[in-house]
Amino acid sequence: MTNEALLSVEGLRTYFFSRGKRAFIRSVDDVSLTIAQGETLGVVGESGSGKSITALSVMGLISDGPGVISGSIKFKSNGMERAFLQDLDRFVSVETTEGRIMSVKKDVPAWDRHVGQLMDGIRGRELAMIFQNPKSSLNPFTTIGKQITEAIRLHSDGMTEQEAKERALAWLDRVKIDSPRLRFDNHPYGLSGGMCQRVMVAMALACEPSLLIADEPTTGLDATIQAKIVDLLAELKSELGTAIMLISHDIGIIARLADSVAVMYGGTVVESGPARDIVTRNAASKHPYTAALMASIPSERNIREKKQLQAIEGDVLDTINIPAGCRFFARCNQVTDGIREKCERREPDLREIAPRHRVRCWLYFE
Amino acid sequence: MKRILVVLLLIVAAPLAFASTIEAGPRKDGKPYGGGLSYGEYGRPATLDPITSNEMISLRLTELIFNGLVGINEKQEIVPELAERWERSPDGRVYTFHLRKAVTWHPREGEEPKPFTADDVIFTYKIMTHPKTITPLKVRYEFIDTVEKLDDSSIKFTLKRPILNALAKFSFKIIPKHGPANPNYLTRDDPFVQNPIGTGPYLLKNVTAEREIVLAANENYFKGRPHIDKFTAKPFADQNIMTQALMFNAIDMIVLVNPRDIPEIQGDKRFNLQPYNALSYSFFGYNARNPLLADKRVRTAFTHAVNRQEMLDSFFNGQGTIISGPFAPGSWAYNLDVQPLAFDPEKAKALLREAGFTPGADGIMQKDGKKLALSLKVPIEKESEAVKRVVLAFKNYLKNIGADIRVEFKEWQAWKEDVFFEHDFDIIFASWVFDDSADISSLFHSGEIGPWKNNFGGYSNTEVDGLINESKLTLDHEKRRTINRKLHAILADENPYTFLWTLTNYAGYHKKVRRVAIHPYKFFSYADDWFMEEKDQK
Amino acid sequence: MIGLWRRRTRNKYGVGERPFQVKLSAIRPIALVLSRELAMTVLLLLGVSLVVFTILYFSPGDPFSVLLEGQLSSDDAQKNVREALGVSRSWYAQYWSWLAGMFAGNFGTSIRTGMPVLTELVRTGLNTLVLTLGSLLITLLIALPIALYSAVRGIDRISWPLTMFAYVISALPVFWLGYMVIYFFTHKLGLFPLAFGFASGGRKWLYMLLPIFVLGIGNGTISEVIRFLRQEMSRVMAEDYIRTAKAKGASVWRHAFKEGLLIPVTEIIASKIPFILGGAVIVEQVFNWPGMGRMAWQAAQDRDYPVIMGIAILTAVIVRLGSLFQSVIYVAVNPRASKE
Amino acid sequence: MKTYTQIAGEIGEVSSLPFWKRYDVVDLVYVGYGLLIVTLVVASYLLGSLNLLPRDPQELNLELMMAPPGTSGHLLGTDFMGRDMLARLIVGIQAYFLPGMLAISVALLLGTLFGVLAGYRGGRFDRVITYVNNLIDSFPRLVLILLVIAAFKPDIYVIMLVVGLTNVPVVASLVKGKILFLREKNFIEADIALGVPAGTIILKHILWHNCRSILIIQATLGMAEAILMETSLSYLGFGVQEPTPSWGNMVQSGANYLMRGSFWPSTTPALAILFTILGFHLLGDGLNSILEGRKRV
Repeated sequence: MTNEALLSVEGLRTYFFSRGKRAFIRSVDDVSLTIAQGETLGVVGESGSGKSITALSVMGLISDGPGVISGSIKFKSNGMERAFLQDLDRFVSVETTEGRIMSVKKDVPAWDRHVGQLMDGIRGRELAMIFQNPKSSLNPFTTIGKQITEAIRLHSDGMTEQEAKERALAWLDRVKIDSPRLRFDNHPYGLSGGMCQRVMVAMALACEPSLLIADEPTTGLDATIQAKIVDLLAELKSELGTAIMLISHDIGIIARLADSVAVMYGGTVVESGPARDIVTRNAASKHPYTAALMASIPSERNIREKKQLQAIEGDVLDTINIPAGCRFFARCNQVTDGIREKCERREPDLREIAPRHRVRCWLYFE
Repeated sequence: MKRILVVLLLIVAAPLAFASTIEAGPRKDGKPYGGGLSYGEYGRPATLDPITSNEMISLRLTELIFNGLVGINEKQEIVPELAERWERSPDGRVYTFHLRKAVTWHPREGEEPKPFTADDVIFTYKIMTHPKTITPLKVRYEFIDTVEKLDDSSIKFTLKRPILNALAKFSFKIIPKHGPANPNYLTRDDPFVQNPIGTGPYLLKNVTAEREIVLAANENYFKGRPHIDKFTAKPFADQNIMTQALMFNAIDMIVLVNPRDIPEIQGDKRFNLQPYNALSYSFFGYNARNPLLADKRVRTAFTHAVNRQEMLDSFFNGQGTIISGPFAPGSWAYNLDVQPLAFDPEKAKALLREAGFTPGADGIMQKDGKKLALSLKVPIEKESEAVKRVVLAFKNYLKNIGADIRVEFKEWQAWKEDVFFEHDFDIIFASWVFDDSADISSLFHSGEIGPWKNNFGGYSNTEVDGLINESKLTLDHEKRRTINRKLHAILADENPYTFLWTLTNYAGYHKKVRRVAIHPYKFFSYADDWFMEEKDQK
Repeated sequence: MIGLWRRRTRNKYGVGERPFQVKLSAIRPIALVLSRELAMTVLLLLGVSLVVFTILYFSPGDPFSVLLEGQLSSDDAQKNVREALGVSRSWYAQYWSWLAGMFAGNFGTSIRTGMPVLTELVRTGLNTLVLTLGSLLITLLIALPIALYSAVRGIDRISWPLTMFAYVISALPVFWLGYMVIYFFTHKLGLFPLAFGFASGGRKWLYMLLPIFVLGIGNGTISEVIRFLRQEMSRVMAEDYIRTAKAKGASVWRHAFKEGLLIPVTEIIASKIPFILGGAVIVEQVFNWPGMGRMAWQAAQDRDYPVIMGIAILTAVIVRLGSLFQSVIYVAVNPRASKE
Repeated sequence: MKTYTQIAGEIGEVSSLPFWKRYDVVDLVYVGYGLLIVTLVVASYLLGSLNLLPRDPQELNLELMMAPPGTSGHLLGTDFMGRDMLARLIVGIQAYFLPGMLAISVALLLGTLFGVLAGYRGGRFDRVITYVNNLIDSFPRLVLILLVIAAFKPDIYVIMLVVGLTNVPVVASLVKGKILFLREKNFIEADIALGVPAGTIILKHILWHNCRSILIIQATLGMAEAILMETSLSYLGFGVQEPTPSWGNMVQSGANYLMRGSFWPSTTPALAILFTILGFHLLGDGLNSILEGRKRV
């Protein structure tokens, strides 16, 4: 595992303007991540914690609607280096009067064009993504074969239709789709969710990207299939050495695949570090939220220790008016009187408490 | 297409003129040949033969294509046409016609022109009277008993009984023996009705994709080749557009100008407006079956209440004659001594009171609790605001004397059924078009009451019946005239209708067309004399 | 005329699954659809003819009275006509004989003109088809750009005025629009020749432009088309698979084309045809266009049933062809549709 | 200049908007205009039926026919019988008000009924209804109307009934489409599984929650169509008949004099039609995007 950062996200903020509330919904608020070549980063957190938005921001798919991004996303891969968010601010202007946001003007077409340029030659080539509910993510009007071939030909210049097809077939085979030649001419509707996801994987990996973003790849599939998909990902990962950004609320999967982990809560990262330090069974995970998460997954240990599973009390954070203090404060069960003051007032920053292991919690800072 | 009630009988004419002899070949009047004239028609003709056709449009066209045994000239005199001479037996029951020789039918493609003979006349008569032939003519020739061919160029008609002006009735058009596919009778699916051949000044050249009917001059027309090379009838669906077409030289002539367009065309130096009074009049007809209207005083009151002059002036620019009786003023039967009832609302009210009506609270006249409320049924006519105007004005006039009129527009067929079959109406507004303005027997004779008969109002008056019968029997023109004058007087006083007016028809045409003479309703009878100067011939 | 969404009853996503499907899957479904449409069409033609005939029969006025116009009419005269023509009085017998003729491919002859209905229909029908398709083309030419633009860019200073203009135009009574056009172009400017066929050769097409244009923009067509296309396009743009396309760096348009453009347009063509045929009745009269609409109108007034029936049948066939065309396209791009 | 993120950072307090500010201005303007038109329509309907008119719409004046606007107290001039245009315009709306309602309600009621039957019951119902719809679709509509008129009489209610009927298929297939969509998303099955009574499912969950915008749009479009159809018929002479005024027959009778340069008698009612229909269309658009919550930036 090389230490050279493939993707590094610094202080990423993705906000959506709510016309009704006349305020920003801060779906992603100051997120920093890095993924090294061939590394698998697991991003875990309950739904609404901003995992997927982070991923979409990286892919530059936050275009339509009032979504606006800032911070920096740097992508470095075989020679080329890109900063995805270079002066996107130009296309957005905000009106405020006495501390209220009146309106957000965003020149969507220009924004899109700009993002297009920034991502040119990256999307699909270096950076690929697979989504949740694969069935609707495939174009129902063309055969899966065509869709894969298209992806291949788009990014490997001078490849003939035939070669592309062969390669597509090879990939279909590789993602364990039985009798690929028959499937090749199927339309997505002919396939089960699991198969569709395999197709998506094939399509994403067909051009051997250096980073694959898998956004909840298993949600919406039934358990057995989930397992299969996970196996597949694991296998491909070891074969290809593609870096993967695996987004899931399922710690099991994360634990299974990830080299390092980022735990997200309320739009920001509360803990990050090597997987073994955080999500492995007997790792003493640091952040109360992570702890709670771990406690909430069924494992013999949990069962043994406290006869029943723990759910995390309290509700998901309201990302519009975020409290001044720690975001988890309201739900935290480890607040000590010593630090209650700080927890309530000031938000802790993400501090390294062990090599490559950062936590955002007053408990560990003195 | 203009919606009118037509009672087409045969043209009546003044006593006969002398046979003038005309021979074929170019005319001697030294007027130039050539040029083409296209005129606008209200829609397309259904058929182009003289037997089955029954609309004005076809009538006008057949006038150009066919000839009768006798014709009528501009002075309303009978002149020889296909027959050059004729004798009438003293008892007036036998007519012998000597046919013009060397008359030929329009040639069909690649055929030699066939000569016209007596057989054609007989053929025409047989076809006309055959039960399977549907034609308005049939009923008009029941007076003919037998037809007999003397030789190729002479033919003898024997009548069941002597009748007045019988000769005039022999102007029916002759069709060729070799014309129709079916030798016995003529139906509309016979090819002949769509591409007829006749002896007339013009022959049917073709019908274009736009259903324009193109006629070409008949080089060997027996009266001499007509001057104008080409006639084209162009069908229009919208009268406004037709007028615009004239204005922008898309057509050269409109056979009947819509009253509302008269000022526009009058104002334009390029055009002539030529009046011709059709033998027709408009009227409000009353349903005598309605007890309220059975009372003569009520009908008279209504007539008094209507200001005909005002309507004529403001709706038709005064282009017409107000009439007092059942004949068209153009006709010899019209009685000029009878004056139209004056516009006099007071008198009208007085009459109503006399008839036992009293003004109700709402100003509507009432008679023993019964309101004077009546329905006026009018056929729907596209863009016919002239009709609408008259009807609305009528409603208004009657309101002023306390009669409440409910105007009811109905689709043409439905209207006809209501009026002539169900007799379900109080008042109607309509026009009669005659060709024999003297024969009103079918309109007011009590014998004509019944389903689909013309006395729709159910008007019956023994005296009128008597006079009508009498005038039918008499053979003396003068005697009949006096009878008709009496008839006129009586009906003018009885007011079975409120007689309105005869409108002056106007043909509008480009000045380049010269020497235009127009027949009251056949229109093109004299078209072979029309011509254009070289410079105008395009 | 509101009827754009009407054909959108098939749903995009598959129901159930079909594990194995043979290659060249596109052919069979199309055949399937064709056969279904054909069966439906036959049934429809029967239905249409029956209904029209019944209405005709019960509407007052005798089809044969047209033959008796201008003659001293009398009840027995009318009876005689039927005897003469050998037409039975009972309507079902009449209908039956007509239907029998139809099966023999014989549309009968017009009562009024005696001409064979079929040839007349073909002649006028072609003119009307030119008018109809032409105006459809105009509609699309105007509506498509506006719709696409505002689907992508939303309402901005370019798309708004255009849309408003289209709305205004299409809110005008078509015949009045026609009069206005004639008044200004012909009467005032003298730009266009006035009546069909009068313009010699070269300028004929010039004349044909006017009615096609008027029919194309009049009677609420455009506003509706715009609205429909815009909605469809923006709906598709929000689909997941478009996001996928973006993610793999492919052209969004290529993926949005089929569902966002091709299908809606075919739907418009299919669903607009009957409505535009109706509009043709008016426009043909205003512009003196020798088409089927005028024929229909005349025939309806004369109760000339062979003609009306012929027209009804032809219209139905055209409408069916339209929807056939649409479903074939739909199935061609989306074979699953054939399973519903 | 600050970036929005900085701004957002500073802003703690959040304020909620009154609902009318939550939607796009354009939509609100549309709806506003639409409602204005509707109120005008209703108002003039009331004026007409209560007979509060500037002049008697039936009062003839043969001296003053086709007068341009403003002539001797006729604000909008006079028509071909010298009747006051303004008064007739106001009364004219009555030709469409109730009849239009009839057309719409027929279309909506039958349409939804058919649609629900087809979509919810499916199977045989579906087949029959599709057939009926196609049947209605394949008629030459104007000809049909003419025959119906002939059979009864040129009465606006009859016409509108036919118009309404001919629009049933549209609504039906819209509703059906929606239901199919819901089905395939398994919403309906879910309801059934939860034991929700069918009535509630259909009325509340399907029609109210998912079809209202469709129906509203159809209603507004229906009104627009009703007016245009009557106008077309008037041109052919089969619209509302004299002396009853309708915008259609006003345009028609005025148009006869258009070529003769008297511009207003047909233009005024034509404009009335234009603005009204525009109103209904925009109302439809606005309501649609508000109900569907379509976002614009």
